[in-house]
Amino acid sequence: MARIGVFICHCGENIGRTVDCPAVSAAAVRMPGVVHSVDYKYMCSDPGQQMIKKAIVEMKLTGVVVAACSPRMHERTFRAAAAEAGLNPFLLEMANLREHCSWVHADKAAATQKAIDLVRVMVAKARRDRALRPIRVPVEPTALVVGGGIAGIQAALDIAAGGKKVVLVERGPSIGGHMARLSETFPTLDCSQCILTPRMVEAASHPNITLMTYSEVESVEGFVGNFTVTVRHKARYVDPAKCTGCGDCFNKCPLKNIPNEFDAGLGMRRAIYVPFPQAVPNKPVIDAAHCTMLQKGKCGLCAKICPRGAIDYKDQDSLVKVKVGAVVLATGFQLWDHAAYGEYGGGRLADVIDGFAFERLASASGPTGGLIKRPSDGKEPKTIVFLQCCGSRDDKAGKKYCSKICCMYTAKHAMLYRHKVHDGRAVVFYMDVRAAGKGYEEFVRRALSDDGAEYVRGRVSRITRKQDGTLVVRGADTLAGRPVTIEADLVVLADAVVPRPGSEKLAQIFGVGYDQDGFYSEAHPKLRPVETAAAGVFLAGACQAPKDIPESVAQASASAAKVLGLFANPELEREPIIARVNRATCAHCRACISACPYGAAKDFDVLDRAGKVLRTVVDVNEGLCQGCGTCAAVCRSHSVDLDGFTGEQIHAELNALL
Amino acid sequence: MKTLGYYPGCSLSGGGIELDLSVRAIAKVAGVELREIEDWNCCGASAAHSLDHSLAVALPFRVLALAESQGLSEVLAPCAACFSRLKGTQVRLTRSPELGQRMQELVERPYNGTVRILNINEFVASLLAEGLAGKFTRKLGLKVVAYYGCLLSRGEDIVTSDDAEDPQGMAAAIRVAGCEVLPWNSSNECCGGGFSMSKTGSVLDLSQAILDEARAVGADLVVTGCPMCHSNLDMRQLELLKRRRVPGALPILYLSELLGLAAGLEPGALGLGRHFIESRQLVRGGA
Amino acid sequence: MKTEKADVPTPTTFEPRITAFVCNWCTYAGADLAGTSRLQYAPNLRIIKLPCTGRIDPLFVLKAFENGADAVLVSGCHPGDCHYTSGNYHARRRWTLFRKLLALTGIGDDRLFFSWVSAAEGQKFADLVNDVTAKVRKAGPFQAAHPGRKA
Amino acid sequence: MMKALRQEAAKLLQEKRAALIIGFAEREGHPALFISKPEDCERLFYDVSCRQNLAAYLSKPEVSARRPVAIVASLAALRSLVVLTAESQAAPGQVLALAVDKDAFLGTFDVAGAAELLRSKYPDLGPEKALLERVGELSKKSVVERAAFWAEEFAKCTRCYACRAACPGCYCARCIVEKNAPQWVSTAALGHGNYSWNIMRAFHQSGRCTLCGACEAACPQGLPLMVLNAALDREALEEFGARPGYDPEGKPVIGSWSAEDDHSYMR
Repeated sequence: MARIGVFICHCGENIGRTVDCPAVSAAAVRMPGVVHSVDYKYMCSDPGQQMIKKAIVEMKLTGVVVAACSPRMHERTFRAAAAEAGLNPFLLEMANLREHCSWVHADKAAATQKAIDLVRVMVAKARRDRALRPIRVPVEPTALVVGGGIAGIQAALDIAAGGKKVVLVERGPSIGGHMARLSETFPTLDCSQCILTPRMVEAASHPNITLMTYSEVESVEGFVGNFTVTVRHKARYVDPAKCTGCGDCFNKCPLKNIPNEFDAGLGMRRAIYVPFPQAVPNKPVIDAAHCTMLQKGKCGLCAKICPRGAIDYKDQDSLVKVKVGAVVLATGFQLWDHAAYGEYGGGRLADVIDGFAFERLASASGPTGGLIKRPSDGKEPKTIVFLQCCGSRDDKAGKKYCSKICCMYTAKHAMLYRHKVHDGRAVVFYMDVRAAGKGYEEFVRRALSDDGAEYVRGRVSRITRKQDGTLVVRGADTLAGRPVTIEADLVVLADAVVPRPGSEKLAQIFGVGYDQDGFYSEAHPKLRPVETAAAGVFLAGACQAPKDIPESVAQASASAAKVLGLFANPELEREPIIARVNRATCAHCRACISACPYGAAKDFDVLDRAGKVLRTVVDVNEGLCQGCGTCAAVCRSHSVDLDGFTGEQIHAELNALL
Repeated sequence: MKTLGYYPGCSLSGGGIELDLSVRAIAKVAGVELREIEDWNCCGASAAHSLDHSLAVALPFRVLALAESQGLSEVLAPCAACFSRLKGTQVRLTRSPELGQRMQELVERPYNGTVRILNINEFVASLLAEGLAGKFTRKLGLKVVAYYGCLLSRGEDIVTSDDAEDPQGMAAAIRVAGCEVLPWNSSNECCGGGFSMSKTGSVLDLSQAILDEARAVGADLVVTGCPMCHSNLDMRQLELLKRRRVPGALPILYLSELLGLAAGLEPGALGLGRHFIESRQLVRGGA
Repeated sequence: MKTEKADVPTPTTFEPRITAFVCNWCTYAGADLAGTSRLQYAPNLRIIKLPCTGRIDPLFVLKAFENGADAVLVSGCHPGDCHYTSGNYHARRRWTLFRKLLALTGIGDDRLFFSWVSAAEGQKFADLVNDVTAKVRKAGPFQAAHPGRKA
Repeated sequence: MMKALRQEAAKLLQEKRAALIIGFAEREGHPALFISKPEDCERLFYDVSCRQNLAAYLSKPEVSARRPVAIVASLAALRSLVVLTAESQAAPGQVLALAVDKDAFLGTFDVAGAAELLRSKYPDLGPEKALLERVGELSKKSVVERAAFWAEEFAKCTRCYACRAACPGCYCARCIVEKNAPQWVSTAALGHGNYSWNIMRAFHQSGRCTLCGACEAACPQGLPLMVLNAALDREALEEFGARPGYDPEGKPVIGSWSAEDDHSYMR
């Protein structure tokens, strides 16, 4: 006989204001199976929890319904309390009186009636709850980090430092990411490569880290603690085991004029190349799309030159499976393509460049050796217009959101420019200056006061090019309330930060959510900012939202802490919401096997004592089942049921709404 | 034979008659029939919308209702202002069902919103799709700047076939006509529009800037699709010449005229002789 | 309260009863977001929470109607967003056929609603509930004579 | 035709390629005939009035115990055989079909052969025109009229489950209607239980029904069950390109998906 206790929370006034909690309590006590009902100001408070625990013991409750906030908020809290009082935690249910009722309805009578209904439904469910035991699965203590930028490197180093193995997968030929492309970093103006390259080397040489560059994640199977990830090693055409990185090959390759992606197309590379001198691993790859040997079967110069015979034109992509227990996604960002803005030249004006191009111009190791020269004619620009919010905060042609890092790097660009070209004029168009960070506001102030950057509040309406190559920048100074026209030699657009191409596909592979712009969704915007809806998959860096370096590094370390926490136990407890098959009634039509997204439903032979197959039915693998219940719904005879959401429970819930 | 509804509007029977002549001529070459909407009325440009919003919608509404009742599913409005008024009304109607109800009562005609309205660029594109290019016989070899102005590039949901900030809708046609399209900065700068009479000084300044830029990039002529732009660049150019503010005459042609020339038609038949700035010398033996 | 004109029948206002089957990860969370955003919507909907729309057997819908619901709403994750990767795709296929069958036997699309509401779409959820409630209010009580109704 | 059928059946028994032949008897109603001796094959009969789908016997334990078995199979029954194979209900290599089409005997086929025959010779079997017209007429009515129509029809249902017994697709060890904890479908032969039963019977066949018509033929009350089956068949074809009974390794329509599936009705 069920003995259900109902605990109704006022949540201060959050519920009590629109729901008559004593009336709900009075109604609850008359519901079938309910032996105890009480309302209280704050059920989640310590006295509130004590009240529940005491009632469980004293009233010998067999089930509990807490009518309070969303179960997403406090179900764990209350289930833990129930467990402390000796009640199986899965015998406790929550009715959502706050998010689903008091906060969304103003009419007290209607809200109270709905609250009573919601409680009745959960009482009906709780009466049919069965004690469930958490499922324990072994954890493979190796982490996969996807993306070898600063976030991925940091996460890998931290996990490795914690004594666990890491596989670091990077799409490009070298780790380092965008940070390796930066000249100096705000707000300290320290050299980006100087602080990054030691980390890159450390990651490559750490005994716990396996580096897989020029590789991409192909597919994923399994679940938290037990992922099997298939990684595609793209053909490098250079055997890294033989290559010493001497550089003879890429110094001799006859194809000299391939725009180098690393230099934002401002510098050139060969068909066999390392993207930049400090690359890790410092071993070249052949760009098959450009290589004459691979395209037309002619040349072969690099193979002839290589003293170690490391060149292999027959190299092919290979697939490697790795077993990991957790995943950190750190796939980063790229800049939005301003070609969508016809008013800024539609991407056709050579001297209208993006922030990365300027970084490469300002970088001592860049294509100009750190001299600011404009791309069209190599002339040193005497006036540069910097334009913030290019594509950001524009929901028509661009992106709705603020890209967060542009205010700071634009101030940095203006400073770097003025440090290099003392008589140059740096004009910054801005909508607002958002410099919320340690030392950030001071940095922007310095750009203004010490380095003479001219800040104009307003938007640029049009950039045109005169016949002599001068760029005419027309815009508005909204503080002065008048149009402005500036003749500039170079324009730097602070293009919006957007996710990397393919990020949505990767999210689907890992079962991670993403927003309308393609940024990965965290499990909770405030309380679980590095986790995702997919258990065991964590986020680091700008793949989640625009972030600067310190934020990316902080999140990377946070995700590493999450991974190490997960790996701290050899086994993992999982919610026991899994499907079960009634072997006696299963007709083995195999619809559930076809439907199961996890391959958890499998054929199962029922044997007699002699080992002879009597019948074949379906069985569900507890480790693989994630509890979606799709199998239960396709089973015509209801021979599959889902623990925690059984047919009997749903039937009872529906009858409670009669 | 494809049939298009035709809305000439006032301009094409007055100051912009060259546009009417040349549009009809190239339609004929392409084998497209233009059927003039019977009993059409003024579209309301440029004054109605500054006087009375109901009137500004009611006038085009009646035109569209007539076209629909006459079985015309597509209507060409060569004048950019007419196009903007007709299509703008269509957009307003889709945004507000009540407006349609009100207009129906006012005009005493139903309109179900089925008419598709084409501007000159979209019309030319459809002629090219019908195989107009195959009928081009004359090699023009001219350097052209395409001038769109505002009404052929702007208006949310009105000019849907082109980019407001970087219009390209004429480029393909000009290239097919054997001409080079020069990149320039003034393709959708303002010509002064309706201030031609009231603020002639401003119009002269604006038109001059456009002509200067066209000359600077080395254009032989400016191609436009709008009678208002044409009048500001063509007629007002006389004044600029008189005041020696421009160094020489620069012909201004309608897109349809240029295509007519490419199709081998006589300049006079296309209306080239009616411009203020002589343009017949652009084709050999034309002048 | 008794009115003096007892012989004049007072028009009873019809309050639709709507049963919603929603998934835990998207629409339930979207409804939570509507709550945390304090969006007001009609109080006529009762949610039955399931892990995934893939769990919803058409029998649940029939039972809801049988038990007096004037309308049923099924809502889950957008395509591509299913927490279980494909439960919602399975559900979609099921509903495509089942709604056809119900329409043919007298339960039309003024009674049976489907939607995708993500965890981020609190506003959409509130709008949806209001819209469904308004539609069902307009459609009136689900006729007692329907064969799918408990007598 | 009959002669060829009888000879072939006798040969199968003689050559031990079949231990049991299931066919039709000549007498009134053409009930199923179970034959294990070659000489009894003379009693086999077939014409278009034989409405039973003999594939329905394949999942019965009494029959599966006497494999290999051969059935006299109309085109619809051939499709049923393919569906049952896809759903692991007919052991491949253990079932043969003596295929018949109206007044022609087509030969003996195993499952793969039957599927090949269907694909090559009868690639687009579907509801007959008259049946589609019935669906069309009903679809034209208003929702309220349709409800009234079915209220009247379903009211006649006595819940004898003859439709279920006749259907090769209804092979569950325990039908959902017999599950009583919880009892989703009321067993009383009354309004809502009758509605749920008939709706779920049709829905459980969606994407699987081969339109043999055995259910409607078996119904003593004359319920127009094929209208529901045909409507679902067309819908599954239009929406998912589903043609059940052509691929012995095909995935179930309900139990698979495509990213391109329509969801225009979802908001």
